[in-house]
Parts: sequence; C-alpha cells; structure tokens
Amino acid sequence: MIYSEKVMDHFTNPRNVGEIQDANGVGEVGNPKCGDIMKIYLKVEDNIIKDVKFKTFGCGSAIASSSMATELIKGKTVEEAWELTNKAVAEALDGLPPVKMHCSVLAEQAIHKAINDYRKGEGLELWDYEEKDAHEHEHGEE
Amino acid sequence: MIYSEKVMDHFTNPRNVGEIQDANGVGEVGNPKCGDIMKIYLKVEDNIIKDVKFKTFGCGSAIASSSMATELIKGKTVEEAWELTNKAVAEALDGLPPVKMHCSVLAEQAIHKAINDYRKGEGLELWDYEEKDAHEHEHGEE
Amino acid sequence: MENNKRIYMDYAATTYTKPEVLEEMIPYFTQEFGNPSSIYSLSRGTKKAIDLARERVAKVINCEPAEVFFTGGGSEADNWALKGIAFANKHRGNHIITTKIEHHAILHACEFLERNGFEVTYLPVDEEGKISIEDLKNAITDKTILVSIMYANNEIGTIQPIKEIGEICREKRIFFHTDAVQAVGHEKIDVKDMKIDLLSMAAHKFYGPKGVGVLYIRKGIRIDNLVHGGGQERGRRAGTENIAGIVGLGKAIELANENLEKEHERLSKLRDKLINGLLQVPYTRLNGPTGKDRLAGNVNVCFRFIEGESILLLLDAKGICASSGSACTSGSLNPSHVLLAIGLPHEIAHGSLRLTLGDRTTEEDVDYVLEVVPSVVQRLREMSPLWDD
Amino acid sequence: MENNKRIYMDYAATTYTKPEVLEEMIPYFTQEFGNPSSIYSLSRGTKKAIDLARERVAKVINCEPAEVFFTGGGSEADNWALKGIAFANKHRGNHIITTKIEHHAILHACEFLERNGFEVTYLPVDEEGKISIEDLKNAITDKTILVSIMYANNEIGTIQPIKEIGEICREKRIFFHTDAVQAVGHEKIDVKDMKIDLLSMAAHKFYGPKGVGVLYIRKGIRIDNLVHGGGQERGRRAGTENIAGIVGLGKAIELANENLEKEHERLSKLRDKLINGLLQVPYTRLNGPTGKDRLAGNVNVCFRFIEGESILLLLDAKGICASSGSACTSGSLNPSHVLLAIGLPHEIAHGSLRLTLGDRTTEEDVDYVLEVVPSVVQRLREMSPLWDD
Ligand SMILES: Cc1ncc(COP(=O)(O)O)c(C=O)c1O
Ligand SMILES: Cc1ncc(COP(=O)(O)O)c(C=O)c1O
Ligand code: FES
Ligand code: FES
Repeated sequence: MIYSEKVMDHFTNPRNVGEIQDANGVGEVGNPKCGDIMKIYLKVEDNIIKDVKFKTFGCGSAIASSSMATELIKGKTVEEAWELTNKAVAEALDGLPPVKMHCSVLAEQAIHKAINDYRKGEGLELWDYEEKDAHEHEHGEE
Repeated sequence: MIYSEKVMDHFTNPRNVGEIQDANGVGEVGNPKCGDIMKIYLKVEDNIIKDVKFKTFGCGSAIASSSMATELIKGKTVEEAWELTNKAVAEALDGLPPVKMHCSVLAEQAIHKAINDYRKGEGLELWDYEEKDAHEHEHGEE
Repeated sequence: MENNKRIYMDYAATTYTKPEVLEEMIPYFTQEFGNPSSIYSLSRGTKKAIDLARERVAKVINCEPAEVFFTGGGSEADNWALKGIAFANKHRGNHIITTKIEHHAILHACEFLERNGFEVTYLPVDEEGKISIEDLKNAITDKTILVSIMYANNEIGTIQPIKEIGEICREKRIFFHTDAVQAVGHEKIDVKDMKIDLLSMAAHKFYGPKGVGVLYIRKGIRIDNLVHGGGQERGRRAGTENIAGIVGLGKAIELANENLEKEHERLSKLRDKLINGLLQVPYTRLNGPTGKDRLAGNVNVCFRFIEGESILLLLDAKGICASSGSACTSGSLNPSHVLLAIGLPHEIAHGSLRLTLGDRTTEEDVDYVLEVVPSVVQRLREMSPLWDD
Repeated sequence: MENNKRIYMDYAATTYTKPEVLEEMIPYFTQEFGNPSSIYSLSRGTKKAIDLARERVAKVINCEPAEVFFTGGGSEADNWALKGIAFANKHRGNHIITTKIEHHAILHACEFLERNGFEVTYLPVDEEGKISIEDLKNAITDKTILVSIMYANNEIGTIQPIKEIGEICREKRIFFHTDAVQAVGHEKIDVKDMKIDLLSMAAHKFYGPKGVGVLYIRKGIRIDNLVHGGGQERGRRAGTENIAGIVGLGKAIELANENLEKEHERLSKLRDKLINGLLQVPYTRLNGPTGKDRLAGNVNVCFRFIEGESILLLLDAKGICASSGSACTSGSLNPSHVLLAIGLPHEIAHGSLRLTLGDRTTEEDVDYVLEVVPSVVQRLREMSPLWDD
C-alpha cells in the first residue's frame, strides 16, 4: 500500500462527507491536471466553524485529505482555519507519498475559497492567498 | 558438449599420432586465422599408403580430424587418398559443428601437400588442387 | 482488509508463475548452472534446455527456433525491435508508423527515436480502439521502414487486424513488428500466416516468470543489437543466459498453448457475464470492443462521476485486486492515453476500472465482484460533487 | 568421463545460485507475485522486497538506495551506461575513453557508438593488464564525456587503480563508469570514496541468479534510458520488475559481503598455490599480476605449443570445468583480445587456461588440478608439431 494507515482510515471512513444546506461559505477547487475536484461547505457562527462538510471527486489521498482537513478546522475560528496548510493536513495523515502531496493542496485551497466566500457574504474584505502550485511534486518519474 | 561421441573418441584417443622417421611425403599446413597447424607424414610403398602419422597443434576438432583422416587413407592408394575430402572426414566423425568445419579442411590440405611432396620426391608431376577457404563457415555469430 | 477473500483480477498486469513451470526451473539455479557458452559437459544440460525452450516458442507461433531470441522482458523486446530496426535501416529511411494506443515501451522508445532523427506517425483509433487500414495505407511513405502495431491492447483488450496489416507491410517491403505481450498464450498466433516480421512477448503474462521475454525476428532481417557484447543468442542479444527464466518461459508457453482454446472459451464467457453485470450500474460504459475482437480475459469500464484510484482502494479493502486506466497511482496524473485515444473526455477516462481474468478466476469470483462493485461505486458517487441523483 | 569427480573452476563464467538465495526467491514466483506498480495490498510485499534489495546493494557499495537501478544483467548495465550517457550528453561532446581489455559488452557497445557519431579511445595496457594514468590523462580532450574502465578483468584478473581514475574524472567533470561485474561481491568497493559515477554488476557472478544486474547511477547524472517504457525504477528502466531475481540479487550481495574478507584471503592462498604449481610446468607463463592487484579467485596461464580448447576438453574428461582465453569455442577463432593486449603473440595466447576459484573450491581440488594439468599438457605437447623436446 502506498498510503499510511491513517490515510486509509480517513479514506475508507471519511468524516464530514456531504453538503450543508444552509452553508454560509462554499468553496470548490479543481486540479486542472488530474481533473480532480473538491467542494467544501462551511457553516460559520460567531466566527467559529460550527460545521463543515465536503464532497470530493478524486483519488484516495484527495478524499482522505478532505476528511482530515474538515476535522482539523471544525470548531476552530475562521482565522485559525485560514492558517491550515496542506503540510499540516499531510502530517496529520502520517504523511502522503510525494506524488500525492498535491492532493492535500486541494484541501487547503478549498478551505481558503470557502472562507473567502463566507467573508464575501458577510461583506468583509477578502483575504489574500498565494495559489500554490498543486503540481509541485507531481512526478515520481525522473 | 559441442562434439559428437566419435569426435571425442578420436580426440581423446587419437590414432596415428607421431612422426615417421623415413617418411617419403610430408605436408604441413596452418590456418592463418586461428593459428592452428597440422603436419602429416606418409610412408608410401608401391603407390599404397603403408603408414601415416600426424602432429597437430589445434583444437579438439583439428586433432580428431587428423586422427580420422589418417585412418581413412591408411592402406589406400595414393589416388584414393587424394580424393579424400574434408566433408568425408567430418561425416566419418558423425559431423562437426559449423564453426568447426574448417578444422577438417586442414586435414584435407595437409594430405594433399604430403602427397605432392611424395610425388615431387618421386619425380612425378604435382597434382593441382584448389585451396579451399578454411574459413567458409567460421562464424556462429551473425 | 474487511474480510479474507482475495480475488485477483489483474492478470493483464502480471500472472503468478505456475507451479509446474517453477518446478522445471528450479534445477537450473543450483545444479544445472553451467554457462551455456562453455565447452565442458556441465554446460551440456543448460544448452539443451535453452534449445528446448526455443523450440517450444517456435512451435507456438509457427516460426523457426533460430528466429527466437530471448530477452529480459517485454519492454526490452519492444525497445530492441524499434531501436534495432531503426538504427540498422536508417540508410533506407527514417519513418516509423505506430498507433496512439501502444504500450509505453513502444511510445517512449518512439519518442527517443524522434529525438534522434526519426519521424513517427501515431495512427488514431476508432472508439473501440481499432486502427483503420486506410489510415495505415495513407501513412506509408517511401521513407517508412517499420510499422509497429500491437496485437492486443493491454487496457481495453482490442485486437487489431494483424494479418491484414502484415500483408500490406510485406507487399510494401516494410518491416512489421507487433507487440504481442498481451496476446501470446491467449490468442492463436501464426507469424508466417500473418506475415509478422518481429513479435514481442513476456513470460509473466502467461504464467511464466518475470524478467524474461522473446523477440521473434524473421530470418534475414537487418537489425542492430540493443544489448551488445558476448556471442549469446547467435550474437544478437548479449549477456549470460537467464537459463532458469528461459526454461520457465518455454514451459509456460507450451502449457498455455495446450489449453488455449478451452481457456479462451471459458474466459470469454466469464468476461461477458462480468461486463453485462457491470453495465447494470447506471452511467457506466464499456471501453473496447465486444466478442472475438476483445481479449478473452479483459473487462474495462468507466463509471461516471468517480475516480479510478479510489475505486481500486475500496475494492482492495474487499479483497479484489484490480487496476485502473488512470495511471494516477504510478506517478503520473494524466488519464490513460488509450482511453483518451478512443475519445473519452478526461473526467470520464478518470473513472475507469480494468478487471482482467485468468486461469484461477471462477464464476463465484465474478459473482462476488458483481456484488461488491455497485456498492463501491455508489459509495464514491455519494461523495462526489459531480453526482446528483 | 573417466571418473566421477567434478571440479568446477569456472566461477568467473558464472556461479551456482546459493540455496539460501534461492529459498528467499521462491515465494515471489507463486505467492508474492503482485506487480509492484499496482495499488492493491497484494503488491505491498513485492514493493517491500524490492526496496530491501535496493538497500542491500546500496549498503555494500556505499551509495543511496535511490541510486540503484535493477537491470536484466551485466551486459545490459554496461550497454545502458555507455549508450545512455552518450546519447544524453552528446551536446557536451562525442568522445569516450575505455581500454583495450574491456568485456565485449563494453567494446561492442563502443563500436555501435562509433557507427553513430561518437569517437572512442581504447587505452592500451601494460604486460600485467594495467592502464597507465598518464595515458588516461593524455587521452582526455574537451570533448570527452565518459571514461569507462573495468574494475577487474574477467580473463586475467587485473584490478585497475579505480580510485585514481575516479579522482581524475571527477576533477575534469567527466563521467566515470566502471564495469565491476567481476569485482562486486569479491572486492571491497566504495563508490563515494572511489568517485565512481556509474557501476555495473551481475548477480550470477556472486552466487545470485542469472538475468539480473544493477547499474548504479550517481544522483544528478544525465542519462538516457536503454529500455524505455513504464515508470519502473523511477522511470529509468522500464519493464515489470523481475522480483524474484531482484530479491535473489539482494540476498546474494549481502551474503557475499558478510564473508568478503575471509573468503578473499582463503581464495588468494588457494590461487597462489595453484599458480605456483602450474608454473612448475615448463614453458608456462602467468598472465596478469600477482598479489592484491589480482582477483582472489583468478588463475590464468599459457602453456606454449598447445591450444586452449584441447586442454579444456581433456580437463573436462577428468572432471575439471575450466575455460580458455581462446574464444575458439564460442564461435570466433581469434585469440583473446585481452591476451593480445598484454603483448602475447597469437600462438602463445592460443594456449591459455583460465581457472577461477570460488566458495566450494577446496585445497584438495587445487591438488587434484595440479596433478591432472601437467599430464594433459604433456600429452598435447606430444601431439604438437611445435613441440620438440
Ligand atoms: C567484466 C564483465 N563484464 C560484463 C559481463 C557481462 O555480464 P552478463 O553476462 O551477466 O550480461 C561479464 C560476464 O559475462 C564480465 O565478466
Ligand atoms: C502490451 C504490452 N507491451 C509491453 C509490456 C511490457 O512488458 P514487461 O513489463 O514485461 O517489460 C506490457 C506489460 O507490461 C504490455 O501489456
Ligand atoms: S487529487 Fe488528483 S491525484 Fe490526488
Ligand atoms: S583448427 Fe583452429 S579452431 Fe579448429
């Protein structure tokens, strides 16, 4: 198996799958190369992420990253959630294979997008973020 | 083993090894490429090959060919001995590998040379023979 | 692992080595190990063993034993055919024709040749994966020296009209190579009748060992070595012979051939049952042709809205070993070049599942897979943002 | 066969596979056969097994596991090193330096490159088979991209000053490849310390299976594939992995290394006894150096006035397996290029005998050989027209 047990656990029993009907922040991102898509739904109350759900079309690593990322931001403040990096997601999963690091980037980006969607809805100014190259570590082949 | 049992028999127990002190026909030939050398001694009486011996520096096939060729001409007339071909030697040995056919050519040539040496000693005219290319079938590699 | 079942449905990736094959190999490791190029009697046995293997191969594909050359596998055979013909015949021309759905061993060898002065035409295929004979004829120029078209595709099982191709090439005096790695041992092949000049095979696709293959080279064909060196394989493929491997290949091809027709029929039935069952899942399509134009053991379908790797992982948890057209798992993110070539859009090509059947596959296995797959697909679709039922 | 003794003294041609090695290989044929590129858990074991083998190799030659690439044998590794470096670096230059005494895998690969636009300098050697460092320095031009010099010669056992060569090449920023097929498992090798960039080995020279080898490629070196295709070996050597073979290579190199020093000492002693005994035969010369500059298991002598193949045949009849510098037996009539390179005239080079010792060689074997050889030589000399005593 190329994946850690943690990854397999989050992949086979993903947490927070689904949609939030009355979400007040939604972010969808796609990886243009592999074609995978991730969608995050946030329910923010009093600047706290009260609920979060995801839908992902993608590989095992993408699904596990969605599951872990949603777990990591649930109950956190919006500022804390904003700070979540793909590296932190990968670490919490006990690591991802180098070719699969970019899948965790999807999670980071989807959360950023969802938070800004929430901020937009609230009339707040959008936060800046650098688009990470989701393909930094793409090739195992040399 | 690349050789037939017949070859191995004539190689390990070669017939007619040695020199004839009072030979009246001697022929020595060499294969310029592999460097092997064969020397045939004839004792001809009344146009009959009374005795024949050889010395060979060469591979198993060369030694076996010498042994077989000398056996085949012993007791024959000079004319009959002249007719001996390398093919006949090889057949009598139950065949030789293609890369080793040229070794039997040495035997044919050495006998021709020895016979002409005898004819010269007798004041007879030399017989013509075509020099066969000892390397016709040299390469197993393509 | 949720239970202890293990159902191997990836025979096209590699097969186990049959016990009878392994048994015949064993003595050549520890006892009969003499270098076949040696003169002493210890090597008599190894020489004979290699001759026998060569004869067995020759018999199955209907060529001369002297036209059989052992290699280190299917990829080496493919690389040898392409580069060997190209370099040895560049005085005659620099054009090669192949297809868009070849194995990477062919495609990447072609790219190497393109970087080194050759031109390559990649023929398109129709939606079932077949080339058009017209396209082939039109692609031929007076610089064409080689046509390389695979016998049967490893992903979607499409069998090409090999004999027709062979006849065209022979007539135009162009060498014809076919990558028959997926076909040997499974389809009846006659290189004489089909006018094949070069053919690649790999033992581990027909219950032989890995790391050994064959390139058949028709007598009189001008080809450079890929591996230069000692005089092994009549000077054409250097390297101390992998005797045990060669013995294994010989035994395996003989066994496969003995049972070929019966097994072909058995597998075709299981295949069709599996295909029909899978097509019951909504939004599912079959990739590749049906019937005799398809490898008997090959099933390849796309489930819309979900992704291949995650299907494989969930199937693995249920004990099912399968593979996907998506090469995601092997380090590249691009969807299968074969599925794209038959016209699938990226996101559909992405959800492909290949199940390949072999000699231990039973009807119960097929039933089990048909029980598991729909629920796995359903589960992933429920997670998918593209799915909306 | 005149008796039932069988004494194998051709370990340099090939070794048997050690039973412990075979044992470790067996499960990978029938049970652990999953394609390591697959995602399912069946292939977990094969992936691990390959990683372990890679680590074992890395440890023995002191490189990183990621610098170890498995091949189909020593010849493939040699061809890959030469052609791969040449094609990938032709923009930097087209000049290669090697020696006159390389294995044919190197020499014939060089000839292929010469036919395709490269220039090759073949360094001469002295009468012991050693190159001169001065010659090497003088041969280097600003077009030189690769130096390939064998670690130890397969015929006469000469070990080259590898570290010195490595330092020169590193300083001049020229890649340095060494064919260490005869050295690995027998000599202590440290690619870092010796500044080796590429190194070839073959498992069947150190009690592993045939048909599997390694090319070590230092990180960051630009090299083309020899076998293009799938992503195996990090995209550098395509082809489904010969798992059993790779496992065997890993086990064999580990075993060889554990026992290296003791076995080196033991064999050196037997070798020297054998050499001294053979030199008692009149008109006999030793080919290659003495002492530490010679492979521990290598003996090579020339008996004047007689020919190699006939010596081998008579020795075989006495149960002794040996080989000769004369390649007569393998289809070519030319005497060994190595013996000619050290300055022997044709007819002397013709009477060479190579005896190579290995782990089953005992002192009794040496004694027996010393008993048999003089009588065989005598017998052949008596048949020889060149001998006159
Ligand atoms: C020095 C040397 N290089 C290369 C080779 C080729 O190795 P293989 O026969 O395993 O391809 C050999 C042995 O045959 C050798 O002794
Ligand atoms: C059609 C085809 N060609 C070539 C190959 C390469 O064979 P191998 O992996 O044995 O080198 C394969 C299998 O991997 C294949 O399916
Ligand atoms: S998200 Fe596309 S490969 Fe993982
Ligand atoms: S006579 Fe020279 S090889 Fe036989």
